[in-house]
Amino acid sequence: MTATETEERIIRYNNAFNETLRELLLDDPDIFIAGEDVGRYGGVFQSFAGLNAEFGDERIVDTPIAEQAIIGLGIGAAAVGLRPIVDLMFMDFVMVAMDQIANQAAKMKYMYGGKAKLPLTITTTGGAGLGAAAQHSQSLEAWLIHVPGLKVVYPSNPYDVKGLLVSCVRDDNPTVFTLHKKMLGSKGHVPEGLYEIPLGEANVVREGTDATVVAIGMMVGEAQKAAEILAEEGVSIEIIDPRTLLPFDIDTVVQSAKKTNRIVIVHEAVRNGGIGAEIAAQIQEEAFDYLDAPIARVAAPFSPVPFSPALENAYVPDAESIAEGVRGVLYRNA
Amino acid sequence: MTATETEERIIRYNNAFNETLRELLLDDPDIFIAGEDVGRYGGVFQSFAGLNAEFGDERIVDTPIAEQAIIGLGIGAAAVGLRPIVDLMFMDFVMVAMDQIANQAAKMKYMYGGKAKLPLTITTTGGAGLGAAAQHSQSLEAWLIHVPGLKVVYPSNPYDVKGLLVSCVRDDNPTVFTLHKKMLGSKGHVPEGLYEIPLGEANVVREGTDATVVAIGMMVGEAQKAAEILAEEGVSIEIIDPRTLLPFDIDTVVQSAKKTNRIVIVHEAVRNGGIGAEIAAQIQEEAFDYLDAPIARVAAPFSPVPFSPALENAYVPDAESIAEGVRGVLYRNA
Amino acid sequence: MATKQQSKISKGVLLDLHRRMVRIRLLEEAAGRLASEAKIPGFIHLYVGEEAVAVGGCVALNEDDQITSTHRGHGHLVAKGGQFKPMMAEFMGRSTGYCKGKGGSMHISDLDLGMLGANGIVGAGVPHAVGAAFANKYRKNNLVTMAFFGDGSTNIGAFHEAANMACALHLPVIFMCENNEYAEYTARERVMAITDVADRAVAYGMPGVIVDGMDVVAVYEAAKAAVERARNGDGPSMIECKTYRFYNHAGVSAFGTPYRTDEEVKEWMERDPIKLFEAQLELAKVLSAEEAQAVHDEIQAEVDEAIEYAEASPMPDPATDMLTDVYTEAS
Amino acid sequence: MATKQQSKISKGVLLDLHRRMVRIRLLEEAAGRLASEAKIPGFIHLYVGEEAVAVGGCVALNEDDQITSTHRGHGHLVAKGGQFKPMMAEFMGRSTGYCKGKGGSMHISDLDLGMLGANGIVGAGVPHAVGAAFANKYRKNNLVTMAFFGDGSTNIGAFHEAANMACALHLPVIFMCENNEYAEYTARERVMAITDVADRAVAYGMPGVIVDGMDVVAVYEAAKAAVERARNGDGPSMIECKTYRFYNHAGVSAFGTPYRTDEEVKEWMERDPIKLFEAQLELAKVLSAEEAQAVHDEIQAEVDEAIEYAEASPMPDPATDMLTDVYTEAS
Ligand SMILES: Cc1ncc(C[n+]2csc(CCOP(=O)(O)OP(=O)(O)O)c2C)c(N)n1
Ligand SMILES: Cc1ncc(C[n+]2csc(CCOP(=O)(O)OP(=O)(O)O)c2C)c(N)n1
Ligand SMILES: [Mg+2]
Ligand SMILES: [Mg+2]
Repeated sequence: MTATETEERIIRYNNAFNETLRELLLDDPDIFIAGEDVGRYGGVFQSFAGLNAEFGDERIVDTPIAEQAIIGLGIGAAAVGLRPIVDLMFMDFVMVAMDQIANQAAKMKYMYGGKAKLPLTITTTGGAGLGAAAQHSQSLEAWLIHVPGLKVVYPSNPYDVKGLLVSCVRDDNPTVFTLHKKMLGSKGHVPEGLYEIPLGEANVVREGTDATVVAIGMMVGEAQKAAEILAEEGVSIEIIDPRTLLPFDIDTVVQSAKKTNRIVIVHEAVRNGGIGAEIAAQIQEEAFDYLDAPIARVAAPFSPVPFSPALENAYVPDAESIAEGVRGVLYRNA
Repeated sequence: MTATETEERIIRYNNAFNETLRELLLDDPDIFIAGEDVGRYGGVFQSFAGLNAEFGDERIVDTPIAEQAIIGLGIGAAAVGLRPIVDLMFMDFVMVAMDQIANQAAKMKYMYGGKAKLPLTITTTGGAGLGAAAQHSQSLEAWLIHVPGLKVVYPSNPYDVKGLLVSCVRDDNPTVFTLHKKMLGSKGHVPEGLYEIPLGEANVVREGTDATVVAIGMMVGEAQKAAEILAEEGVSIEIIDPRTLLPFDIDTVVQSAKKTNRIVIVHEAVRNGGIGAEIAAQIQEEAFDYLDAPIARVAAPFSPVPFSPALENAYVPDAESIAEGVRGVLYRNA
Repeated sequence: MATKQQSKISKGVLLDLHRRMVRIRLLEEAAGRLASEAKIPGFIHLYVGEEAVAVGGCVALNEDDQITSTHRGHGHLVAKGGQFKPMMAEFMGRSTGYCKGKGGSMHISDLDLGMLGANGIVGAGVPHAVGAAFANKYRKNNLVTMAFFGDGSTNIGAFHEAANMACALHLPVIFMCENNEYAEYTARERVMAITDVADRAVAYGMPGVIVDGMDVVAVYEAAKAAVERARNGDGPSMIECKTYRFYNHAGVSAFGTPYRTDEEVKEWMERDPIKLFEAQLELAKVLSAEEAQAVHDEIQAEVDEAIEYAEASPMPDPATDMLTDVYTEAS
Repeated sequence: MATKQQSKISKGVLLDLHRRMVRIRLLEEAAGRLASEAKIPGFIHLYVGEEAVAVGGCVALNEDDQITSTHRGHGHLVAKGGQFKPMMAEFMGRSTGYCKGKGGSMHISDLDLGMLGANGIVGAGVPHAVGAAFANKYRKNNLVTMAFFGDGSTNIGAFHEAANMACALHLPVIFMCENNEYAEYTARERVMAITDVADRAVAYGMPGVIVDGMDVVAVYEAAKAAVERARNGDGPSMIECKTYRFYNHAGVSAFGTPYRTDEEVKEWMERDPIKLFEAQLELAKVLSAEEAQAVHDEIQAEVDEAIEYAEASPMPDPATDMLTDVYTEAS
């Protein structure tokens, strides 16, 4: 079911997450949630509010500050048949749990000859913009897409929050689901009830003819603003939201590239080694003869995320920097 | 001083590492080495052999199995003025220490407004080919180049082992130095005494005209073998060994691209999200009009490193797969 | 008891303990106010209620000894000698801050004062203390290092690895636990099956003691003993300070929360370490109520000055400041 | 003493304990031989000398209970019921191996037997045991989970986090430590300031006991008690087994190494858990020397068969097998 098929029901990105968890918990008794402060308190962003009261300490589990054990708890429980959802409060904390995520969860099935089935979902919050500084603002998706065995999604709106979360939780592989913490209050249409957005299917958010902007997470909204700015300049851009970062729907992007011949990729992480590099490399591999300009990347400068709003605002790409990137591939810069 | 300026002195890659450490320890009393089994035993690959006997337990420190504390030990000691070398036995273990490497060491200077100076060198061993399976064979350089604050090198021969290690240890920033464990016994010319290879300078290993192969670590040797195969087919390739992966010497690569117009990038890590993506993205940004074919990447298939030699041999790129990649960009495939 | 202890402690030290606690309290109250007025961006974790721990610990150190800190680091820096102006400026993200506005509250630090940095990652600072202690032993400079950390952080791997390594290498380090009974909004008993963090010392082979973290003299004396032990080459030790944060994990509200009762909060506020100590000092005729008030007034004036200074300070400039301090350039 | 204990244990169990130890020993000796002949690629970590730990632990479990393992996992799998043919085939990287040749010695496993996997990362398997135990409690299926791990692994964060979480959540898990006094080539006292790993149990709030890891009956009885405790919902416990690996960390050489003395190795070999137990069994008239020899012969024949099977088995085919088993396809 798609947005248009149902009457508009506008809720927040964060509430879509919470509602989806509740519906999933009601739907499947094998699902439990574990993480820091997710229980009694409902999570530091209240994303888990009310779940502990409704489902109890058995299914909504407060854990110690122990990210390796949190992921490991999910791995062990999944290996014997449950369908765990484990939470890393901030995406930056994947670093303290990277072994359990990338050496354990992701590789177990392969190392054990296919016997292990790990229906494990890792939820977390990424992105900058809240003055949370270098260790609470990162976007680390580029690390995750380099890990065979994982699936990785990044919803850019409330509708996708529900559809992607349902697909992640129902998938029989380890998945990483990232909420953008600055988008938690943003609103959008979300139907009641469970629905899936297939993993690995990009979404053409806006059709256009002059250039294609591939945007991730919060950058999708910025790209839409950029589209308005550019429209006034007579420039029509197509916007693609991959939604799933691994596996990546390169076909949809390449199709668009063959149509517009000009590509700008936008993400919040630093450019060097970012996911934009992989997308660019694949596009030029598959649409080389169609490109009328180098594929451009709009991303963060090569520094940790700065604290001061004066710096952070300039650090995170926005509509204007995206528009500038598009002007670049159109050779229209001032 | 370069290889040609001195009479040939042929030693092994692993011995070059060991000799360099010894010369550095004699040169600077602020240098100490800490890691698992590096002391009394001399390291699992004997890379640290004899150092504990010569310099004692104070300077060559056996640590518990505690990678977070090993890196943290180096960070704290560096922050107050020492010049630590800390060892992660296998590169795969960066995963258990990623927070200390990427959230702590790399960001400290920036977060603390420039006051922290961290002359910290992390040594490790990467790469496949020894039947060590999924958790002892990885090449994770792509994660590291995505981290502002780090410098990353990957020597492809004994001469570079010494020159790059000296530069890393003398650098005032956190550096990651990776030995390829399958190359430990390989031989090459290494002058006595300390010399530096500047970080961020690529090495044109072989000059050629038809295509450029950018190869990393052990792949440099494979590329050289591929060059011989291709020479017999009348194909002349230029081979560039970046040596330093962060900062990356893109200028040397772009120059070559403008000359040969065809590029193949080779690395051992899985292709998706690998360092080849970043190199490709930058080349097409800077040499777009010079490219006569899509930039090709030769890398590992998207699976964990398999154990069985039958699979592992096919998993790791080699001279033949590189040659095939070059034929591809020359549109000469069978 | 208080008087008995004080008899062993010079008047100068007693007044120092008092003054540093008041400095923390007044700075934190101001910071909290500014945060709720959105003049301080981001997250802010206040130290109010726990002053006796940082102060008792740091006064037991020499100026050139080092400390490591946590996400709740303001108190540690002030106790180690941190100045208000660069702190306030940092909280507000100004270029005149200790970190040039790049770190903010959660990364407040001054390496020149031996304060090796507040840290946004729970437990991550503890290994750094072990590293600094290693360097001190390596250089035989007779310095010691004190790691501050919370009860919740003792559940994470980095703490465990660091504590074991410090004991294995017999380093001059003091593990100073602020057990305020909560990790964010989760009570200790929900995430630990033990009551006393000090019970963890035996797992590493170091002594562990429990002190009343609201009694600055008790903390100071325990710290003194541990510091002496470390300086004498007798290795690490752990001190668990039973304390409490008056405000919530972040921000300045204290009451009406689901995770702890108002009664509990009020009970602990009854044991305000500054009020307790001022009563002791008056009783011991070391500091009268009037003199104490004068200290508060003087420090408040300094806080107000710091706020003016910070607000008048420029923001960093993206064009020139964004990409500096990422790397140390070769000199 | 031995006889006293055995009186409590049925003859069937005693013979089972013996048989499983011999199964491990003979498989390992063969694997070591094949490794030195380069017929087994990669690293190989043998369990020889430690058989009493895996066997005493696993015989105390029910068939459907789970265990987690380490880099030294052959013994654990055999003790849990692992078959020789798919094990040998896996060691040799054949497609008929337990892991289709994709995992090898360091990742040997059979989830169907409740052996959740050998692990190349020290300490990383312990959290998985906690997760399996959580699932057992969640499903009220009355199963328990046993985590095997070495002395050295108790110094790494994952172990600590998992042990604390298991106690905080009061899970049915048994922490089974194989303290063989070394981590690779580094002696325990160089990296730990404590002698007994069991001292770490108190840090989490669980009971910790020490047993002679060369006495399979002692291990079995301690494990029985801990398993019962876990099954009754009384939570986790830790058992430290004092044991020794006869060979080096990897491979099959035992003597002439710099990190331990030949005398020490010989002393421990004197206490070979199988020899000790066979002497007890003979004394107790449970198993005569001849009968014991018959068991060895029978098992040796099975080992030889497994080697033939493995050598006759095909290697995996890159074209068809490389990219399978990376993901579970939607069914
Ligand atoms: C690795 C990691 N996990 C989780 C967090 C989120 N977090 C910040 S403070 C905190 C609670 C810390 O509790 P404690 O150590 O007792 O210190 P306190 O806040 O009580 O002073 C948590 C969970 C974090 N910053 N880092
Ligand atoms: C995280 C990590 N660090 C280091 C290693 C290398 N390593 C493999 S086994 C081992 C020693 C383990 O010692 P112990 O836990 O006592 O087990 P034992 O080998 O004695 O059975 C080490 C250091 C590893 N595999 N993983
Ligand atoms: Mg606390
Ligand atoms: Mg051991």
